[in-house]
Amino acid sequence: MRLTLLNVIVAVVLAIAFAALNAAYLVWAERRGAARIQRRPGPNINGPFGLLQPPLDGIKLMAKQLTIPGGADKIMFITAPVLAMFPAIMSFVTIPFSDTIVAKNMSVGVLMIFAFASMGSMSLLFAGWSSRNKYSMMSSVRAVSQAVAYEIPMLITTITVVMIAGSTDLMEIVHQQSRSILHWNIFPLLGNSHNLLMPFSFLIFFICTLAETNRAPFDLGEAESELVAGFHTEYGSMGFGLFFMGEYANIVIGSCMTTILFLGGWSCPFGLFPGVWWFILKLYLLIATFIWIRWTFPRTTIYGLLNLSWKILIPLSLFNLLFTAGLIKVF
Amino acid sequence: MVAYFTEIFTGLMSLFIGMGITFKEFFKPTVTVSYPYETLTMSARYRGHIELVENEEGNSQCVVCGLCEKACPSDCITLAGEKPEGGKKKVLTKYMLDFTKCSLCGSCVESCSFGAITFSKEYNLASTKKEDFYFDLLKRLEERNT
Amino acid sequence: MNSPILLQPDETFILNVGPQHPATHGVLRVKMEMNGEYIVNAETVIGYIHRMHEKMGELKTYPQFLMNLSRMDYLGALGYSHGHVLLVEKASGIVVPERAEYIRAIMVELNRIASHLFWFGAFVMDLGGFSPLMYALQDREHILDMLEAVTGSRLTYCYFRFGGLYNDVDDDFITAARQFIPRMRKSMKKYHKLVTGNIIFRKRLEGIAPLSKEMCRKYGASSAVARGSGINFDVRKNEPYSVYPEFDFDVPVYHECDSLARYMVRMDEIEQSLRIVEQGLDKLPGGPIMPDKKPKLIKPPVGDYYQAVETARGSFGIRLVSDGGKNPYRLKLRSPTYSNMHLFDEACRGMMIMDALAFMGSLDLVIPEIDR
Amino acid sequence: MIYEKIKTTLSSLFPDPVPVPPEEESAGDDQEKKVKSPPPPRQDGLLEREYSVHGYHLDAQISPAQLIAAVTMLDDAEFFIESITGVDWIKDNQLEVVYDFSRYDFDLCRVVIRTRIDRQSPVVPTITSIYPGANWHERETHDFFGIKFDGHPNLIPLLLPEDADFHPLLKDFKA
Repeated sequence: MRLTLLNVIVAVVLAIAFAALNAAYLVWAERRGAARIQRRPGPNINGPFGLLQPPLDGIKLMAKQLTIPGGADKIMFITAPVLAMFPAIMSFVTIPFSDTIVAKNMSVGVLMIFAFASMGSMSLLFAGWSSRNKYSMMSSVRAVSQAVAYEIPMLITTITVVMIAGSTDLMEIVHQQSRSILHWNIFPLLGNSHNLLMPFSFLIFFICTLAETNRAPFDLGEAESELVAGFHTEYGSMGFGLFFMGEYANIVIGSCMTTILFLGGWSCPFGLFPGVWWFILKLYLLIATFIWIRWTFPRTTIYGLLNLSWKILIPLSLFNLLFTAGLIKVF
Repeated sequence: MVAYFTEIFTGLMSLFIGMGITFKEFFKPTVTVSYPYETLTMSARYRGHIELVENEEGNSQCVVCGLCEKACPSDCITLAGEKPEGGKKKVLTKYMLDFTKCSLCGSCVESCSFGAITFSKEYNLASTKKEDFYFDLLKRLEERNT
Repeated sequence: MNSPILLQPDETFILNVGPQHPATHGVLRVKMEMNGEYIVNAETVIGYIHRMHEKMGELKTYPQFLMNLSRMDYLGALGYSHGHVLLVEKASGIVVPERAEYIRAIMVELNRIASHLFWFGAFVMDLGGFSPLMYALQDREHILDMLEAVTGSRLTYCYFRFGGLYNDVDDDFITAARQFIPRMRKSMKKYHKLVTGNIIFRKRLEGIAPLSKEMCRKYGASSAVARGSGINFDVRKNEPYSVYPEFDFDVPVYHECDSLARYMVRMDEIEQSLRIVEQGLDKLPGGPIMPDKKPKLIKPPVGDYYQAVETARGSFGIRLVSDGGKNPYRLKLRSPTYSNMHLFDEACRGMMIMDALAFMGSLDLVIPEIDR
Repeated sequence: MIYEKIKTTLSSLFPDPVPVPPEEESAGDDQEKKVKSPPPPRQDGLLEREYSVHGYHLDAQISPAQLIAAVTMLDDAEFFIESITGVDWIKDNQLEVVYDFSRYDFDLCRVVIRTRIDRQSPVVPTITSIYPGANWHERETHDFFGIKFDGHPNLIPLLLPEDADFHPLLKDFKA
């Protein structure tokens, strides 16, 4: 694929549009889903099924005044929300939705996405630090220790997959899994993974995605019953809006990665109608699970969270890595 | 080591059980009433603010004994009456309820031995003005009759 | 989890939790001296919604004060009214018909279930789980509907009268209550599966905020706070009043002393209250709900009277000093959460803030009841 | 029986009991008898009360100086503190501080300790060193009656606003 200027512009616009639309309508989906779980109707007044709610909320947020608390670090305070949204959008560039729908495939796609993902915690740190609010400050400290703790098992699990695929190219990883459902990386023995522990890898990766995106039950950064609203306590208007959209964009990225690494990307489980649909289906099923989990569980504690990572996830994922390496060597 | 793995396993199972419950709830019908669009009828004993009871002629049954005024813990009730010329009983001329102070305890209704006041079923009582809650019950009675 | 190494007296900062904070469920303020996430020292500041009920008690006549009691604790209002009417009846020698006492006990227990359900939901919400609150509110709604159909109000009931009740229960109520019991038992199973068994929930509460028996005694704690610390103390059993001796029920006691124990006590209490309601409906005698002979004006003889009752929040005591007039000379309300909350300052030292707030939730606070 | 035990312990505070005819005590229910000449304020001493009428068993009126000793006795007998409050006996020109104690076990015994002080200089010793839970109760009593608890670590308004200089439960308080 030749990179032309038009190509780039279209890709960027599409990525932003996709991220923004997703963020807006995932809020709607989350509210509807939560409502159904709690046996209420949820937003249902504005438009059919309340579908006009997200644009109206957006207009409301944009119409509000952006206040900066006195004594706050102005530059950092303004940068933080942008930084929350920007890496998420950038990551979309390299995600392959299907054989043809990809803005720019890179041979180091995995690396690029992780590089951008780790920028996300920076925005939390910036926001918490610059707000000049003790709650925000505590929240950002938590967010950083959380990010450090969960990037390790996440990366180790990714390395396991990369080892099986023998490539860091996302396209290549999907192609390897596309022969049949049994070749998906999540399934052990028959396909390419040969590894009984792959379902656990999937679980570890999924848990890490939850933690990386600061979703319940790991939403310690914004633990509303303790830290009021955490790092975005002092943000109003679109500053808050960007954080909110960034969170959902990150969920989409995380789910995309899970789909690509473990669920065979756009490949169809039964060989029928291959195409982007399958990717979208898997993606939204994962996102629905995110929402489902959030409205089921209470929040963990910060030390429970770190214990989970350092005592359970990291040893297990390391063991998994060694085991897989051994299996690859043997077979 | 065994304990370590059993804890992980039981922990995971407990999470799946929880998710199973919310999954089941997801498909159950909603239980809420979307309030301004649909409303419930209040139960027979519902206590709204008080109201005067009318007799056959459409007048109040009140004999202006003032017991409700005395029974009220918060001094919400002010009433006045006068004897009409030739009449034997006092007739109510003013019955004001200061609903801002009323706590709906029902002491006034209980104290009335003539059945002249009762609870209304009104509960949509939002307003931005305090004056809206000084009810002239006699006027409300007349309005009801016309 | 409580590492004393981290607690250096310097390098601390003050964190103002409240008066408007999501975890305090009302206007309660805790000034916490923090070292990172650890609490070095805490000072609870109360009184933001103090209304001086005790002075109102002196200024109003006995019947006029009836409705104040339900304003103390808006979640378990009937328990407080029960204490007040029992006290005045005892002081002025009014004999209550048996039916009225039974109905009172049923109502109080239903109210206790409603209160515990709300606490359950709010407590899990404190820990970050939102859906259990909604499920708990659905069950609570059934109770409120039943109580509304009988008493006329949903939250701040004014139902008990000196000598009896405001009005009798009807068959609809009895059918509704009978239907409610099995439904509630089914819901309890759901809650235990969804919340009690949940590993995240257990990890957050197990071993958190241990309160020793001695500490409970020094602060005068009651309700689940005492019973979760292995103290078998329930005024309904220890100091039987009303018709409670007629009922067969257990007092759940847990010896773990942690937040989970307090949670378990309250959950078990819901089941015990269901048993009481069930037995009450079975045994409900006929007859009047008000005594035949009742003094027109309530004027307890000169003296000093005390009555304790077990409300949803613990041992509620009410002291009346009468000078023989139609107003009380002095009316003291001993609210249980006042003593329970007092523990917090000492107990939360060295805890992490999230554990401390979970602990605060496990105390079952209702701020108007503390502030009176 | 804890009741007998605590009765003997508490009566040790009153080496020479005031000769009070017991019948009159139970009939008149102390303090005030309507009209006539107001009876003198109650003398210090230990009274047994009818539980079914009054709701408590023992009623000890002591002097402020004996307070610590009496409360220590109750602490040793594993009583918990129920509440502390005051009563304004304006006719006697006295303030009364009432301490309620009870026990956690089934051997029921409610003890009321009361002490009377002069209305002009209301000072009693604090019992926070024995019962830390008395802290808020004493602060509350200080708020409402202006009774000073000598030695209290933090005697600032608790329920009233922090700048409150009035004591609403005094009988001569006018809002």
